[in-house]
Amino acid sequence: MPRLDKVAQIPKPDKIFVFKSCVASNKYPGIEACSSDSLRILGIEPVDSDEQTCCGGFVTFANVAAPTASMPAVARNLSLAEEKGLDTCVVCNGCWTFLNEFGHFMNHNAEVKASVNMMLNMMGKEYKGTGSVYHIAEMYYRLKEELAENVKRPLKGIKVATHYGCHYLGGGKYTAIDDAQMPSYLEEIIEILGGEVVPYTANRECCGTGFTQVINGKDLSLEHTKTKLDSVKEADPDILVVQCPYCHSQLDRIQQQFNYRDEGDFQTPILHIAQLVGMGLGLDVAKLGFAAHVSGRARLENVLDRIGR
Amino acid sequence: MADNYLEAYGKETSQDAGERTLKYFEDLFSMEMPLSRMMKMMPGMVKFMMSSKDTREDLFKFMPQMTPMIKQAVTGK
Amino acid sequence: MRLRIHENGIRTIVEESIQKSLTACLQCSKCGGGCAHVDEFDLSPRQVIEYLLDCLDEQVLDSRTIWLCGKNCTECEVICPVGLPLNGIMVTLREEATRRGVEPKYEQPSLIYHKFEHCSKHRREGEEG
Amino acid sequence: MLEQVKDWDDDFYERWKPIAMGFVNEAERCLQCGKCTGQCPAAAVTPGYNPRKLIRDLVDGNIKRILSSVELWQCFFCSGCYSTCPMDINFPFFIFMLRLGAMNEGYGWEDVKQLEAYAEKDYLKDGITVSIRERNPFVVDTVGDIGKIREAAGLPTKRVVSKRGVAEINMISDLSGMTSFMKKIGGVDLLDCNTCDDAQARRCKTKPLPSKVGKITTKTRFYNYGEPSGGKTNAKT
Amino acid sequence: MSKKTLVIGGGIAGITAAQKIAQNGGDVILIEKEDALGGNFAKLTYTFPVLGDAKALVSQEVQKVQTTPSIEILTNTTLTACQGSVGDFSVELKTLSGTRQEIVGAIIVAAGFHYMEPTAYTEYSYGRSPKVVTSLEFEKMAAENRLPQGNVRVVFVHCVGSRDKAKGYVYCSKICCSYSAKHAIMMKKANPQSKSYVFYIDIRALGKGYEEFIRSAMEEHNVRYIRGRVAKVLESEGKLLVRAEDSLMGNPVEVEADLVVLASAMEPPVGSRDLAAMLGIATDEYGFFQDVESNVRPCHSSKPGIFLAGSCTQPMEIASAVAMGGLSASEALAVTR
Repeated sequence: MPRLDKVAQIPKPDKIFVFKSCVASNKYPGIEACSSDSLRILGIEPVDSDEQTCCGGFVTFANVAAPTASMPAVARNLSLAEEKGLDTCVVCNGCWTFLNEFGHFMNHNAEVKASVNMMLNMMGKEYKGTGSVYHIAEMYYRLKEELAENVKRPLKGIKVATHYGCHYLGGGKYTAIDDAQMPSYLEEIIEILGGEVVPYTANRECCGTGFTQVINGKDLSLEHTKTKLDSVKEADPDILVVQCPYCHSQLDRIQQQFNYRDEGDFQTPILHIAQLVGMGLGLDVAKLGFAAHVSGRARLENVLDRIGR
Repeated sequence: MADNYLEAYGKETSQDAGERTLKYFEDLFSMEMPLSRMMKMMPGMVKFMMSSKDTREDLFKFMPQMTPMIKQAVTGK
Repeated sequence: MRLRIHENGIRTIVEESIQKSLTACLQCSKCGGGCAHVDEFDLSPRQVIEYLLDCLDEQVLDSRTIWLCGKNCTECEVICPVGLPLNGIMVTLREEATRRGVEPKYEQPSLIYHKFEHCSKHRREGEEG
Repeated sequence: MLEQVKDWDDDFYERWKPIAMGFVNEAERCLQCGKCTGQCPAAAVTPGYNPRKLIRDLVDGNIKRILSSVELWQCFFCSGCYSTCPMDINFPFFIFMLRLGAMNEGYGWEDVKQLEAYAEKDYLKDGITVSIRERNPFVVDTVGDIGKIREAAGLPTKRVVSKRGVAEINMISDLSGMTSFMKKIGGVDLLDCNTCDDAQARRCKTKPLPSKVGKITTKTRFYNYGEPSGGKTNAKT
Repeated sequence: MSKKTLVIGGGIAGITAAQKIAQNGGDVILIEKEDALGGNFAKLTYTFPVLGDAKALVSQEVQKVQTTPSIEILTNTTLTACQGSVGDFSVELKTLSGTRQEIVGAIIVAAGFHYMEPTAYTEYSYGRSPKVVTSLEFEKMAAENRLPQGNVRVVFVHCVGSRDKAKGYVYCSKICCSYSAKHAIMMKKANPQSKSYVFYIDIRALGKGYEEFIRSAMEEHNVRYIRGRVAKVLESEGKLLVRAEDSLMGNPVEVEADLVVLASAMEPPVGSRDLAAMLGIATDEYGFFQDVESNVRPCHSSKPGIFLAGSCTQPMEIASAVAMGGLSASEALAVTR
C-alpha cells in the first residue's frame, strides 16, 4: 500500500523542472510529450532547459565514469533546477534513483560537496542541495484528485497490467512512496483512469534489462525477459504499463525479437504511465507518440478505437 | 575473467591484490589537490576556456578562488 | 539456475533402498571433512545428499563422486552424526546410473585409494572391484 | 590446488569502508540468510551466480576470487536484493565499486568497451547517452524516422543539448580523469542502421540470432560483430 | 502494609504466580483483560518438546486457580491507575461492573506477548493470499482440523519479523524453531500424504529435549529442512511459489506450496508502553518491560515492589514463563508478608 505520509510530503508546486530522459527523448518521444502536457493539464507548468544533459547514471553504473566523475554532472543538472528555485520531475526510474542517491550522498558529505562545488564554480554554477527529485508517477499519485476531474477519455473495459521497474522501488527502499514488494499506486491510477487492472505472477520481476546485461550478457537478459513476457502473456492484458523508458524499450523491442525468432507470439503493447495518463486526459493521438512503439501496434490501435480517438 | 583465479594470480596473495585495490580507491576518492593532479586538470580547463566567450568569463570569475589552492599545492603546506 | 523442488526424483529410489529418510541429513559436512579423497571428488558426500534432495538428478548421476566413493571405505559413515549409510547411497546411485546408461567416470584417483582397491579383505561380497 | 585461508586479506573490508566514503556499508552485518539470492533474477538464470557468496568473499577478504570472478559482471543491478535485505546492505553499490577495482586489475575491460562507446560517442559528444542511432534493422523498418514522430508529438525534431552544456560535461570529464580512463579502455564503434551499407544490413538480418533462449551457451553477439567478453567461458560451470 | 498482591495478566505466568502466592498463605487479585484465563497458552493444541496435550494442561492449571479461595479472579478487567510505593500501592481497576479501588502490597506484571502481524512483509503476500497464514492461525486451523488434505506441500517460514533490522525486530524470538517443528509434525500427523518444508537460517533449539524434537521432525516425519530465508512468495493459479536460496548449495530454489505458515516475531503485548507508564516502570526500546539486572535480578522491574513474570519481559517459552511466575511470586511474598 502507498506510504501516505511520504505522499503527503510531495508538494503541489505551480511550476516544476521536467528532467528529460535520454531513452524517452530519442526512442519514445511520446513519453516526453505526454509528461509535460499532462502536468500542464493537471495544473503544474513544466519548465525544461536544453542545458540539462543526461543524468550520467548509465555511464556511471556501467563503470565507464567513476563516481567522482558523475557526481559533479549530477550536481550540475540539479543546480539547473535550483537556479530557478524548482523541484525536479523525472520520468525514468534510473534517473530518479541516480539523482536521489548522489544528491543525498552529497548533502551528507560536506567535503565531497565542497570539491563538487569547486568544479561547478568554474562554470559559474553552484549546488546547494535545496531542490528535491520526484518521479512522474509520484506526481500523478499526488495529484489524484485533479487527475480524476480531468479524465476526458476514460479507458472503459481496457485491461491494463502494471510493471513497476526495480530501480525506483529497490533503490528508494525508504524514500519511494510505496514498499518494494506489493506496490499498488499504479493500480490506483489505472482505476482512476477507468481501466481494469490485470494481475499476473511475475508482476514484481525485473524486466530483464539488467542495466548493462542486455549489452554484455544478452542471453541471460533474454532468458529472464522471456519468463516475464510468458507470465504477461498468460494474463493477456490490453496494455502493460511501465514507469521507466528503459524497461519500456526492453520489453517493447525484445517482444519483436522473440516474435520473428518464433519463440512465441507476443503482441502486448507497452505504455509508459505518462502516455497512459495522456491517453486518459484526452491528449490528441499524435502527441501520444504510438508510432515509435515496436510491438503490439495493432492492439494499440484497437484500444484507441475502443476508447475513442 | 580468470578461468581459475588461483592460476591467474599465481604467487600473489589476496593481501597484495587488496593493497593494490585500496591504493587505487584512495587516489580515486582522494580529496586533496596535489600539484600533479592540478597539472592533469589544466588541459581540460583550457579547452573549456577556449570553447566560448561566456565560459571564459566564468573561468576568470573562478580564478580568485583558484589562487590559494595553487599556492597551497605548489608550496605543499 | 532456479531449481524446482519436488519429491519424485531419484531421491525416492535411494530412500527406499536405504530405508531411511534423506531429510535426516544435518548438512553439517562432517563427511566431507572426514573423507580422504574429497579433493578428487567433484561433489562432497554432503553435496550428493543435498543434490538428491534438490532434485538435481542429472548432475548427481554424472558426477565422479558416486563412482569413486563407496568402494567399502566407510570413513564418512562412521562419523556421520545421523548415521546415514552413505556407502549404501553411493551403491544405489551407481546402480541407478548404470541403469540409465550414464558411462562411469573414474580416472584413477590418488594412491591412498588404491590401498583399499586391491585389499580383498575390505571388499564387500557381491561387489565387483 | 586448495584455497589458503592464510592468504585472505581479512581487514581489506574494514580498511576499505572509510576510503569508499559511504558507498559501501554494513556488509559485515550480513546474516548470510540467502534472501538476496532467493529473489535475484540473475541468480535464477545464471548458473553459478550468487550475491550472498560475493558478500561472503568480500567480508572474508578473498579479494583474488572476487576481482577475477565473472559473477561480478553478471549482476542485473535491479537492487531487489537491497529492498529485501534484512540488514539493508546496498549490494548494487558493492558490485559497482568492486567492478572499478576489478578493472584496475585488468578484468572486465571487454564488457566496459561496449559501454565506453556510448559514453564517448554520445554522452560526451552531444550530451545524451542514448542517441537516435538504431542498431536493430527490424525496429528501423517498423518505426522509421524518430525525428518525424517527435515533430508530430509537438517536440523539436532533434533533442539538442546546448553547446555550453556539452562543454561543461566535457570539462567535468577531463577534470575528473574520466576521459583519460576512457582512452585507456578504448571502445568499439557503434553500428547505426540509418547510415550503414546494405551489406552489413543483410549480414545483420541473416546473422544467427543468439541460441534459443534457455540454453546459456551463446557465443555470438546479436548485432555487433566481435567476440563477447571473455567472461562467458565461466558461465557454464 | 497490605498483604494482598495484584497479578496483571491471566496467562500461564500469572496463573502460576497466583497459585504459588496462594499456596504460601498470601491473597491475590488476578486480573485478566480477556474474558477467560489461559492467555496465549490456551490457543495451542499441542506443546513442545513432547507434543503434550496443551488443552488439558491449561484447563488443569486454570481449574486449580479457580478453586483456590484466596485468589480473586476478575476477568475483563484492566488497570487504570496506580499510585503509592512498595507495601501499599493504591490501584484502580476497571471491571465490567465499574471501577474498584484496591490497596495491594506488591504487583506482578504478567501481561504476556503478542504475535506480530506480518503485514509489513508484503513479499510473502501476507494478507493478499488466504493461503499465507501466521503460526497462530495455523494453530486455530489445526484445532478445528481445517488443515489441507491430499498430497499438498506446506512450507514453514522462520524468522518473519525477527532478526530483521529493516522491517521487523533485530532480536530472535527464541521459540519459532521449536514450534515450527511442532507444526510440521502436527501437519504430518493430520495429513500423512502431505510434505512439509521448513526454511531456516539456523536452528535454535534452546531447551531440554528441543534438539531431539526437531531432529525427530527431520528423521521420522521426513520434514525437509532447507537452509535459506524465504525471499518471495508469489501466487500463481491457485498455487504459491515459495522462492528462496538453498544456501548450502548456493542455488536459488522454488517450492510450489499449498499453504505457507509464517513464524512471526513475538513482540510486547499491545499497550505495554502505557501500562508501564501507568505503573511507572521502564521498558526497553522494543516495549518489553525492562528488568533491573537480567542475570541476577530478572524479575525486578525498575520500581521496587513491582515484579515482572513471563514473556512480557522477553520472548520465552512456557517453561521459562512458569519458572519466572514462581520466582516473582516468591519476591512478592517476601514483600507482602
